[in-house]
Amino acid sequence: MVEIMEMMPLMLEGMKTTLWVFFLTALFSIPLGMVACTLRLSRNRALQTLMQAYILVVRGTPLLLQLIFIYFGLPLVGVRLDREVAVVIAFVVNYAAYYTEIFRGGVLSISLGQYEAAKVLGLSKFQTFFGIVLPQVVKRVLPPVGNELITLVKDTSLVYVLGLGDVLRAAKTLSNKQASLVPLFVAGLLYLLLIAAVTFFLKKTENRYDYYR
Amino acid sequence: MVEIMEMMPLMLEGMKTTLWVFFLTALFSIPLGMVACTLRLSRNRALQTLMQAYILVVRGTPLLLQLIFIYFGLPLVGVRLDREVAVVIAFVVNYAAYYTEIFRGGVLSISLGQYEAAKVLGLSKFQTFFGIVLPQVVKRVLPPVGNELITLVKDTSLVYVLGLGDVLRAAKTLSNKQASLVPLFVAGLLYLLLIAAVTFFLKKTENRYDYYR
Amino acid sequence: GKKETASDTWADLEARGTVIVGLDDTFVPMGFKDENGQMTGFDVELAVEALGRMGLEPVFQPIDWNLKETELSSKNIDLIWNGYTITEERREKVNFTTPYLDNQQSIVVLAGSDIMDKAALEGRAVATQNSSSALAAIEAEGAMEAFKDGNVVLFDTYNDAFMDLEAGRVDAVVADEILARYYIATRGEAQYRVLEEDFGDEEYGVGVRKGDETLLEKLNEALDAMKADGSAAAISEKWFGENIVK
Amino acid sequence: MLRVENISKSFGDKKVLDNITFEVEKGDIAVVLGPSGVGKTTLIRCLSSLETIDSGRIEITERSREEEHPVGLVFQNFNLFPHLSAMENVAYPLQKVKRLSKEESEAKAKELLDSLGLEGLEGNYEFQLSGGQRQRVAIARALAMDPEYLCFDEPTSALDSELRDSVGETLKEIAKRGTGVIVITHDQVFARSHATKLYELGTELKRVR
Amino acid sequence: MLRVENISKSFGDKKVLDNITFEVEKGDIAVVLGPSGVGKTTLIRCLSSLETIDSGRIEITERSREEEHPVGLVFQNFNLFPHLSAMENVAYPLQKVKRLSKEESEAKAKELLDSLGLEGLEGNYEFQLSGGQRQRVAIARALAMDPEYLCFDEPTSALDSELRDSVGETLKEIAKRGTGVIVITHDQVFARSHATKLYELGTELKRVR
Ligand SMILES: Nc1ncnc2c1ncn2[C@@H]1O[C@H](COP(=O)(O)OP(=O)(O)OP(=O)(O)O)[C@@H](O)[C@H]1O
Ligand SMILES: Nc1ncnc2c1ncn2[C@@H]1O[C@H](COP(=O)(O)OP(=O)(O)OP(=O)(O)O)[C@@H](O)[C@H]1O
Ligand SMILES: [Mg+2]
Ligand SMILES: [Mg+2]
Repeated sequence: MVEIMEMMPLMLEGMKTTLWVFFLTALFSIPLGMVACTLRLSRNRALQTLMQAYILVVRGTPLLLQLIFIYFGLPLVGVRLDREVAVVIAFVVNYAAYYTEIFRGGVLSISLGQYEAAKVLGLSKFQTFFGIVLPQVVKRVLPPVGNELITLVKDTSLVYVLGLGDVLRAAKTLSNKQASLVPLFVAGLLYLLLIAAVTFFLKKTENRYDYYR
Repeated sequence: MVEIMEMMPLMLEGMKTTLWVFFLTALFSIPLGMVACTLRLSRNRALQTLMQAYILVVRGTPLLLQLIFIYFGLPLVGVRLDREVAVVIAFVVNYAAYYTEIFRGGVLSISLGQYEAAKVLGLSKFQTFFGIVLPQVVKRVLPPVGNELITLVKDTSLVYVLGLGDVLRAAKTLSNKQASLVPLFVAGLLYLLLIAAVTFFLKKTENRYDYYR
Repeated sequence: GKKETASDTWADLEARGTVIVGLDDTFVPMGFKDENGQMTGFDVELAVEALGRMGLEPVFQPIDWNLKETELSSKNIDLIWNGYTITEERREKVNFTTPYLDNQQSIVVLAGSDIMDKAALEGRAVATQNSSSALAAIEAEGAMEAFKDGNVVLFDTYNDAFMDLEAGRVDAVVADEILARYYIATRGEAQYRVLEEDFGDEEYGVGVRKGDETLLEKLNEALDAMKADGSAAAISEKWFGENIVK
Repeated sequence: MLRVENISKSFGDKKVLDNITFEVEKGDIAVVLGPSGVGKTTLIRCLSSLETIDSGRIEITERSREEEHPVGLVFQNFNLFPHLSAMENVAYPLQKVKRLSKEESEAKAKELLDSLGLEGLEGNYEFQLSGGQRQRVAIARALAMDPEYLCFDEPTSALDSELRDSVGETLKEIAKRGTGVIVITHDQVFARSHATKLYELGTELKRVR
Repeated sequence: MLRVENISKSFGDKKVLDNITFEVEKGDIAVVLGPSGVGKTTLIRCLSSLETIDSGRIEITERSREEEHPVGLVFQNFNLFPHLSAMENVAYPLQKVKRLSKEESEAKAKELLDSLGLEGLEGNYEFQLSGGQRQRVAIARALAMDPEYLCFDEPTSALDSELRDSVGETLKEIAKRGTGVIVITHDQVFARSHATKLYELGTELKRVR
């Protein structure tokens, strides 16, 4: 018990990093994913190809390397970013690609009749997407979106490559020092708590969309 | 160029590990996810709760810790597994939880009318699920399933905690040795190739399901 | 936990004829895989020689460095031999052989830097590897309060730390002398400067499971013999260009 | 005999069926008329166990076969399986439930589809069928299972008068072969010419003929 | 005037519309009869630009307003928005396209729904509506937009005779107010009593009256 109390300050310090990386990424990547999804599904051939390339490259390489590239690679062309900025950019660009695909799946599962009804009523593409399609898509994609949000919680630990200290790194440091696995399991518990909160929030949101079938 | 040629034997050695972990996990976790999804959606309250707990715990803790737990923790209760076996079990159990949620989203998006039609025709629950629901679900969930497959490709690098040498670890060794980032980018390229292949396969599968709307 | 189930496995090892040596196979130049996947490095050659003298064959098992003591106590490996720094905390879990190498925590700056001594690090960004003995040394001196933001910038590998130094985002890197030496030699001598002052000395030893007293004893004998007959020195010269074995 | 005794059904606090009683015998064609929204669809959904009733009982006596679902149903909105062709929509349940071989089931499906004027459309999927064609596939699919009782929810709403007559003939035929037929319709002509029993659903279910 | 000149449309190698020509003027009620599967739905989908025609042209002259979609459509299968209530289905497009305020749009929606016998069902979602109720919500939604031309694809298929008459009256009224109305139906009575122009679609489109 004493050991666990001792490790708390360092762990909580790490938790702060974990939390801000999580919230900022979730906040920006989901809307970006929606926008990218509309571009991916646009009629414009060039845009389609561009988005496919974006998705391939971003999903195709580890986030770890993307972090390294943005932080260590961009200075070679004169773009020098702060650690925190580099982290947020890399995470948002990365996660948006996954959300793009999830939303694409959702959008394609909406029946053609919905688009046709919107069209003959004179709704613009924009109005159709945000008023008719998206609300129905959100209901359908909540479970996979939940998967990505939860993966994100754990991926935040990748910030270590840019020298930021998150909760997992705090645990590893302590684990090395105490030559014990206990700190790692405490970190696991902290993740579990955070993810239980995310799961709870997702469940609430699902219930909120339960008013229609 | 010579440097790159030099690193290939070690890289390819690592690639072997990456590939078998990927294929075995994909092969077992997707069907397991389907089965778990039917249990998660069953009417039985106990089963529901059990599956929710499984999903919360498995998604709620890092795969890294699960690997450690299975390999180092289970021997304490007398179950001693080989490194390879521990890896496959941990990966399959972990990924199945994500697939469970994806399939759940897909199943819930199938209209009630489909179940009712199946029921009045006298189809059993089993026949309804595998003959009517699942084929329609698969079409809808391909994009998020793709996300997880691609995440899996990259997650294979976690096998390092059990001392297995995958392509990323090979790259790190070489990177330390040559004091250069080039090996890491070569590893990135190998991931990209593998994921391009997965993407291509997914695209083909999507096209195969394009025969109806 | 400190379970008293410690037992001597020497008889098993002898019967098997092999000893499993755990190491982080990305740790250049102590123990790592070469381009062909062969295990090599200073510690590896030392282990082959020492265990050979004991009539045993080493099997090199790569492990995650964070899990080394766990691997040892669950008997997946028999030795930790990989630039393993002797510390008091580790002594509680592991037995160490007599030290075979001295190591310093050197301070490396860019050649053109205005930092000439430790005192000049005040207010500057200083980086090192996470979980490293360099970090432990800095913490032991309580030096980090003086650094920029009152903290050390921690990287997963020294590679990243040195790259950040080159990018100019940190002003100094504190690193194992042995590693720094290797790194500087590989990246180009002229770029860097090593300060006269350092963050203290430490010693490398081989980690042996508590209870394996026979193995520890025999290993110490073999290492002493190698130091005496110059074969340890030969390996050192091959890897470091001079004899630094103590 | 399919006997319905005092059944009631509410959605929330809206009482849709209030104490309904009637019975259908094999060979009957029971037609239910009634204004839109009165509860006709709800009634036959109760008969085929798609809705749970709040009170009362539904009983089937003198079962001729032991089958899971003795009451078939053609849905008002068809509910075809979109991933199966017209042919497969009919043949798939035959294979799975009646355990017919692929060939047998497809022969039977083809025969039924042809008799409803769908020759040449066997390979079409739902999205490639017109409204009336979908309706006929749904009818064929239900007929194929040959249940003891079969409910039709406005089976001719999307059909022209010729097809309406032909569906009427079909219903007569299956009734003659011993099926109990229950039909919801807004088509007075159809009702008057085919019904052996005629009901009107309002606040209660009244037998008209 | 909505003028259709020599349009043709095929699905794959199946020619559905072959060289169709006709015109509808404002105030007309043009009724199209024809057997199931002949291409009626396809025809009006072409009119409202949901299908691209293979050849020929569709022209609208004397536009009274500049609007994106001058040809409205009530779908055979309704296509209600399931996440919006009956009221919102009608009010949402009014707000977005006609730029009415929330209050105005809801007042107008309520009025239309009431006139079609849907009072009390404003808050119901699609899954809580009967077949005929859905059909009427779809009609209300299309009427609300008040397009220059409005196509109805079997608008009374799920309605009882009383409601059929009331929808008939509604169509007459909007035609009188200057809308060009095109109606597909299988209901001969409806056709004969309301049509100002009567067509039969077979291998060609024939004007009957
Ligand atoms: N899930 C539900 N929740 C609330 N109300 C419902 C629900 N399902 C049906 N209703 C209501 O129950 C009533 C009866 O519906 P039902 O579908 O049985 O009518 P119907 O007689 O078949 O009408 P129609 O001829 O228009 O198809 C309707 O007023 C409808 O609004
Ligand atoms: N996407 C498609 N692919 C192939 N064939 C199609 C497609 N859509 C419609 N068809 C065919 O085109 C023909 C005309 O269809 P349409 O829906 O216009 O008929 P309809 O006259 O409205 O019939 P109903 O009265 O039954 O609704 C039908 O035979 C149908 O099978
Ligand atoms: Mg009904
Ligand atoms: Mg039609």
